[in-house]
Amino acid sequence: MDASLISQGLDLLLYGMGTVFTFLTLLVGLTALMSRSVMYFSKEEPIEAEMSSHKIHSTLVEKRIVKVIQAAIDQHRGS
Amino acid sequence: MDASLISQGLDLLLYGMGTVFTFLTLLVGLTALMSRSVMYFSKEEPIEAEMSSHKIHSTLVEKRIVKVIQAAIDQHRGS
Amino acid sequence: MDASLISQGLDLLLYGMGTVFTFLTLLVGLTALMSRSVMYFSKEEPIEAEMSSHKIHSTLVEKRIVKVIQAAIDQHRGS
Amino acid sequence: MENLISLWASSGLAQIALGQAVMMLVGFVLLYLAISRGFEPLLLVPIGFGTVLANIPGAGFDAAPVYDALGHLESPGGLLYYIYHAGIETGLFPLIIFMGVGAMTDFGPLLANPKTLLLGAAAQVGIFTTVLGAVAMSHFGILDFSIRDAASIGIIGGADGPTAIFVTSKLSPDLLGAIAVAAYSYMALVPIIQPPIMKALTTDAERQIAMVQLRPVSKAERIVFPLTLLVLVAMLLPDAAPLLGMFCFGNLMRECGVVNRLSDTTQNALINVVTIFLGLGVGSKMSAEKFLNPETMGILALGAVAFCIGTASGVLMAKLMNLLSKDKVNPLIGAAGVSAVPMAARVANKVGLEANPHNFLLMHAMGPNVAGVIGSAVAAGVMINLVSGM
Amino acid sequence: MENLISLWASSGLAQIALGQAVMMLVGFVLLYLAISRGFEPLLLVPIGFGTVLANIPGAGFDAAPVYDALGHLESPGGLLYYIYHAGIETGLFPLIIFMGVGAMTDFGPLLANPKTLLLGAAAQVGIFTTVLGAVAMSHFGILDFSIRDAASIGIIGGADGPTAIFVTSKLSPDLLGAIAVAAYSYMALVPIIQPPIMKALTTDAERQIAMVQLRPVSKAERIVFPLTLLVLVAMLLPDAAPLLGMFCFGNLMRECGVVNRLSDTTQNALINVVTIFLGLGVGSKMSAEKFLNPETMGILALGAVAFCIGTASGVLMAKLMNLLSKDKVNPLIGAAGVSAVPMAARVANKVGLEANPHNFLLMHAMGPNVAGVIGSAVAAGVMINLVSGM
Amino acid sequence: MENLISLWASSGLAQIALGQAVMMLVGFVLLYLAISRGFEPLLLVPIGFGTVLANIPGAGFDAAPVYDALGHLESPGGLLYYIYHAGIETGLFPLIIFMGVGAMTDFGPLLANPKTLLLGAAAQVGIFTTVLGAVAMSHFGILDFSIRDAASIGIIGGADGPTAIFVTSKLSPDLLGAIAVAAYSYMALVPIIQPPIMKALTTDAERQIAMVQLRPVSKAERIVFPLTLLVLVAMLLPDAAPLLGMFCFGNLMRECGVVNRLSDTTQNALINVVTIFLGLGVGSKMSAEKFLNPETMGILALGAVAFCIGTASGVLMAKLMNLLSKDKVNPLIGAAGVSAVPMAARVANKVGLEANPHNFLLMHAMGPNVAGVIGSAVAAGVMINLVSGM
Ligand code: NA
Ligand code: NA
Ligand code: NA
Repeated sequence: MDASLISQGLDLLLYGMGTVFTFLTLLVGLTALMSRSVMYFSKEEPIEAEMSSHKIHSTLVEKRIVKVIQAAIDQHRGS
Repeated sequence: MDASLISQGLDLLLYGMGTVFTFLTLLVGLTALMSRSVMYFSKEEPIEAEMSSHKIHSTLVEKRIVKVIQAAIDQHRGS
Repeated sequence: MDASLISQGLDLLLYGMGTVFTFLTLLVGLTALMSRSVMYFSKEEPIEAEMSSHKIHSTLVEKRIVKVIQAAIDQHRGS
Repeated sequence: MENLISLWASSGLAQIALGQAVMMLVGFVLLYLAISRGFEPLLLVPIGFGTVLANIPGAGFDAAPVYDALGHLESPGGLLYYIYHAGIETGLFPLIIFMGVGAMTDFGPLLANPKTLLLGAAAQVGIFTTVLGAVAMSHFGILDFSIRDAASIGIIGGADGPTAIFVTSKLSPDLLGAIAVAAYSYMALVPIIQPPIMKALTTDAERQIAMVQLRPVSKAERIVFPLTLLVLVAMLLPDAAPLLGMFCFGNLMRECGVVNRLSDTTQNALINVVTIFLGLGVGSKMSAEKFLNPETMGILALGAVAFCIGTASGVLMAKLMNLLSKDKVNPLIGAAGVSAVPMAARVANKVGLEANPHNFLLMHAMGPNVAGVIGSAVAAGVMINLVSGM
Repeated sequence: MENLISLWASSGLAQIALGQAVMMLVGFVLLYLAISRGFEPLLLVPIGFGTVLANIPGAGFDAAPVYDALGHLESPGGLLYYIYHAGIETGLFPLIIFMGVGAMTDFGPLLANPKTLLLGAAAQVGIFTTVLGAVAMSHFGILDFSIRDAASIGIIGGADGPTAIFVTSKLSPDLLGAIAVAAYSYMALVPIIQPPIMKALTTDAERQIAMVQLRPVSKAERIVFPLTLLVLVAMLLPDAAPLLGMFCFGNLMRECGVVNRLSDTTQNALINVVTIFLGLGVGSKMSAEKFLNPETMGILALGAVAFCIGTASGVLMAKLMNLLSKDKVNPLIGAAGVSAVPMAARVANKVGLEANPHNFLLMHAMGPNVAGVIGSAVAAGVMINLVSGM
Repeated sequence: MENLISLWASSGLAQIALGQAVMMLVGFVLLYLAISRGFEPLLLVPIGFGTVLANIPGAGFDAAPVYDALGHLESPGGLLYYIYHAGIETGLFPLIIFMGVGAMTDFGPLLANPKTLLLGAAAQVGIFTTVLGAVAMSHFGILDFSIRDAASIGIIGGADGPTAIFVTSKLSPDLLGAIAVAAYSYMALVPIIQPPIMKALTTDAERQIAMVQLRPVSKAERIVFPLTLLVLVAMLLPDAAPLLGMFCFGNLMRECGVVNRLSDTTQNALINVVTIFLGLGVGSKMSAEKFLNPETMGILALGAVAFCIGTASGVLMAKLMNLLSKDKVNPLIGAAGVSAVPMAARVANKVGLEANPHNFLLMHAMGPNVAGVIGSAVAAGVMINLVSGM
């Protein structure tokens, strides 16, 4: 029973790492393939920046800020 | 049984549309009545703008922004 | 049975208020003790202001605002 | 070696049935439509992903929990199982979404012109004629729909996702996947489905009708309206009270001005969380045996018909109103009565601008548009009431 | 024709009982008080609306789900049924609210002047004398309250909504509607109930007492305090540990400075969502048979008495402390010991300013104010402990 | 008098067992580590507090609800009971957290350099050698671990909290407290555990290797990647599909750009709420009989070993890759393969800067870092699959 415990552990090590490596190696290949296909099909330019709505939000905020500032500066200039 | 299915469908159409029209026609009347009573009882001026807290929030933000700008401009003027 | 209801009420009043006062009196003592120990162990300066993330957030926002303003003023000065 | 066989035996490749593969493909198509074509992405991204997850062989997303004789949990259920049974089977998720939609709805344009409620009523004709179409198909042996199925299919014509899900989960849960997908897909297709019908049924002169500017609406009216609607529902059609009650509650929170923090959370965190889980839960009903059958094709076809009839009825009702009243309405706004908020109102506006570039119908179309939400919730209530008694 | 009869028979008008109509009216009155009079709207809007929904005849908001013999769901329960049983019967919602309240509470003023804790203790006299009043009413045959009922009624005097709901749902769930409504209504009435009592029990000179500015409190003290309180509760009164434990947890998240994102969500999305559902769930207990009876009038009367006695005890305790100590406290801040955060502290400040326009008591009153929250949670714990053993 | 005895008898002081006192102390130590030492506070604050709450004698935080013969609730369960059974035993909370983590994960660096996935694979060696260590301890009679226990302990080496909780709650729920605490503690200790190993296994020249700047990654790639990963998981290892499926779902919501409001809520309100309750629920498993035994010491020791081996394997794998390929990678980024996002990547960056102050490795290390998340989820899947069949 105890020997079987050790052998179970060895099995886990063997099949576990085997699966992990197989899986991630396949994923490396698939990802490379995917990237190439995507680039082939879409001529879209790459985007490095964050795509999250955070950006959109802060852009909006900034636009408003800039507008407010413009108004303030105009007033300041006028005065 | 199948004929009854058709007749059930017809019943649904008849009573269903009847209810929908009755209900919404009553709602038209009630809404008009409600609006008139509300206007009669409250002499409050009508408000077209958004009432959501969004507005309140952005007003607060804008007040803060304006204050910051004022400070910045004052400093700028002073320097 | 009814008399027992009254006596249960009296018991609640007696033991209840007793517990509340005992508990909060102990808490007064423990709090004072705690404050003294904390002050003894930490030489940290006391902080009166809000510690909430609100502050942090608004500081960040303000920093951004100030930067934007600086840029605006620079541009304004340059023009 | 035994372990290798066990790993292989439990792999997806070894277990996958053709139906599952096709359904995963259906899921990816939904994701494609949502992401690349912009089809109601807030719902179709979760539904599409849920479809893929539910059809992964051996992943158990849809598995029921197993308890031993003493009631202890032996193996937990899958995520989608819990979502479906806690949120959709009980009706909780559609009701919470309706509360959120209420909190996002501005009844101002409707209050300024209440007779546009009738346009929202007319557009529900699509619902009931489609029911008739479904039972006719069954009668002629083309497809096999019960009266409960037919009622659920009809509600697609309401162009209101949560209403469709609420009714279907009560009347024919097995059709939930197909009906939800049809409802949201057609809502997304409103800009394609509606304009030809609108143009075919109106003259150029009608499309150019300019409407008078809407009167301002007071805060008090906005507060009293959801309560008025609630009382009317309570007195006349309690079966519509769950949907419309929560809708009115959300709207009251929005308008009353004293619980803004509750209203904000309802419109944001709460409705977003429930939308994600509602979509995933609907996806869990997208199994091959429930989706890949001729009935689904029938549902899709009938749903499209429902939309078309609803659109036409709204337009024709507007023309009828013009015959009977001096205040002319532009019949294009009748098409917005199907709901599909705010897409249908935008379509009315766009078609109107094509006829007269200075005639902005958007705000006028918002009235029938939100009336359509009320109309289809009323239709849902009467359907649940009558069908339950049949 | 049959269908028309069925529709009519299931309509609200055909089914409504007088009690339901009256309760719907009660719901609208609560909404009116919340929206137009500003009575604790965050709770009374959902409670009022929940009251209306729960009393719509035939809408089934409060219906239990029906299962067939095999355990499959035949018909789902109503929204309010699920909310009540999942969130209120289990005590989860009041506890989560307490966590949120903890995350919103600033113990700074209390830490700067810990002896104000005694004012928070004194104000709980209102709770226990009201218990005595309730059992006396029962003894003299005026109304019929058990000791469990009496304990729940007394806790109204704690001026703390979630505590009252937590205790009542454990001790006498049938009174939940009346007690929650009384608790929140009186909390809203603090600015009307308290000032006359405060003025009657203090001289003008006392009301003018200026208090020394509070010392600054270090971050470390703020972090250690909730843990100190937790240990004391754990050692002395575990029955108060659910409420105070969650309260301390929320406060620790607020003050520790390393989990701000958790603290923010607790203070916003989480507490808002739970507030909505707590209110609706309380509304579901507002049925005619449970609310429209003489006991409710007794509860309202006793609740008002509890508030008055609590206010008076706080003020008198402050005067007693002045007799025994050199550091004088302004007795007005004793009234803030009933909790009703932050309303009672503002009232103390306002009455103080009337006596001396340069004497700002707000921060000084925040100490007893938050002490009152602790005090009533302790009272709740001892009540649950003693009553369970009776 | 009787009442006084009852109060005393039910007080914590009268009831406390030594084990509970020690466990409360353990809870305070966790709070100290989280707050003062910055050990993964988002999880360890709730876990520590939950530990204290669960061990308050007589407070019943962990009590099961009691129903009478008719199924009515006689006494409700404790807060932690409900949290544990609804959210952790079912696996829901870890899965929702994984969805949130997915929505926060930027796969850009990984997509720019996909072979760093192999570093994420190599670091999982720590998991499986630790399993072997645990069964060896059992074999030699030092401690008593079943194969299920050993698998759960190994997963600590995955440096991924929700994965560890998900696996342990499925395989050996009794070890949940110890394993979760070990996992999060070691994740916090990454800056102390890893650098010596990294330096011992690399030459100064290797640490100075500069890597070419990462290519920009298109939006389309970012959208297709989670779907690619999902298909691979579905086909090869459905047991990993719950974790990786939800992870991919979150990431798709983030990247697809059309459901930003869902993605925002997932990254904020939703994950925060679930994190709080997950932590409290884990704390509920921190009872003396389950934590205060030699096995816990074994778990802590084995967990540390797992971390060290994982770090070493990652570094060695990077060196092996350099032998076989022209594009040299800095072996320091191999250490980031254990996950512990983003701490391990920062450590790699810091150690790299010590060797060459102009060589910024942070973005390069993010690739293996997120690969480590995938790697340990795959390891979790294969573990659940194999162990269930043993
Ligand atoms: Na509609
Ligand atoms: Na109180
Ligand atoms: Na990992």
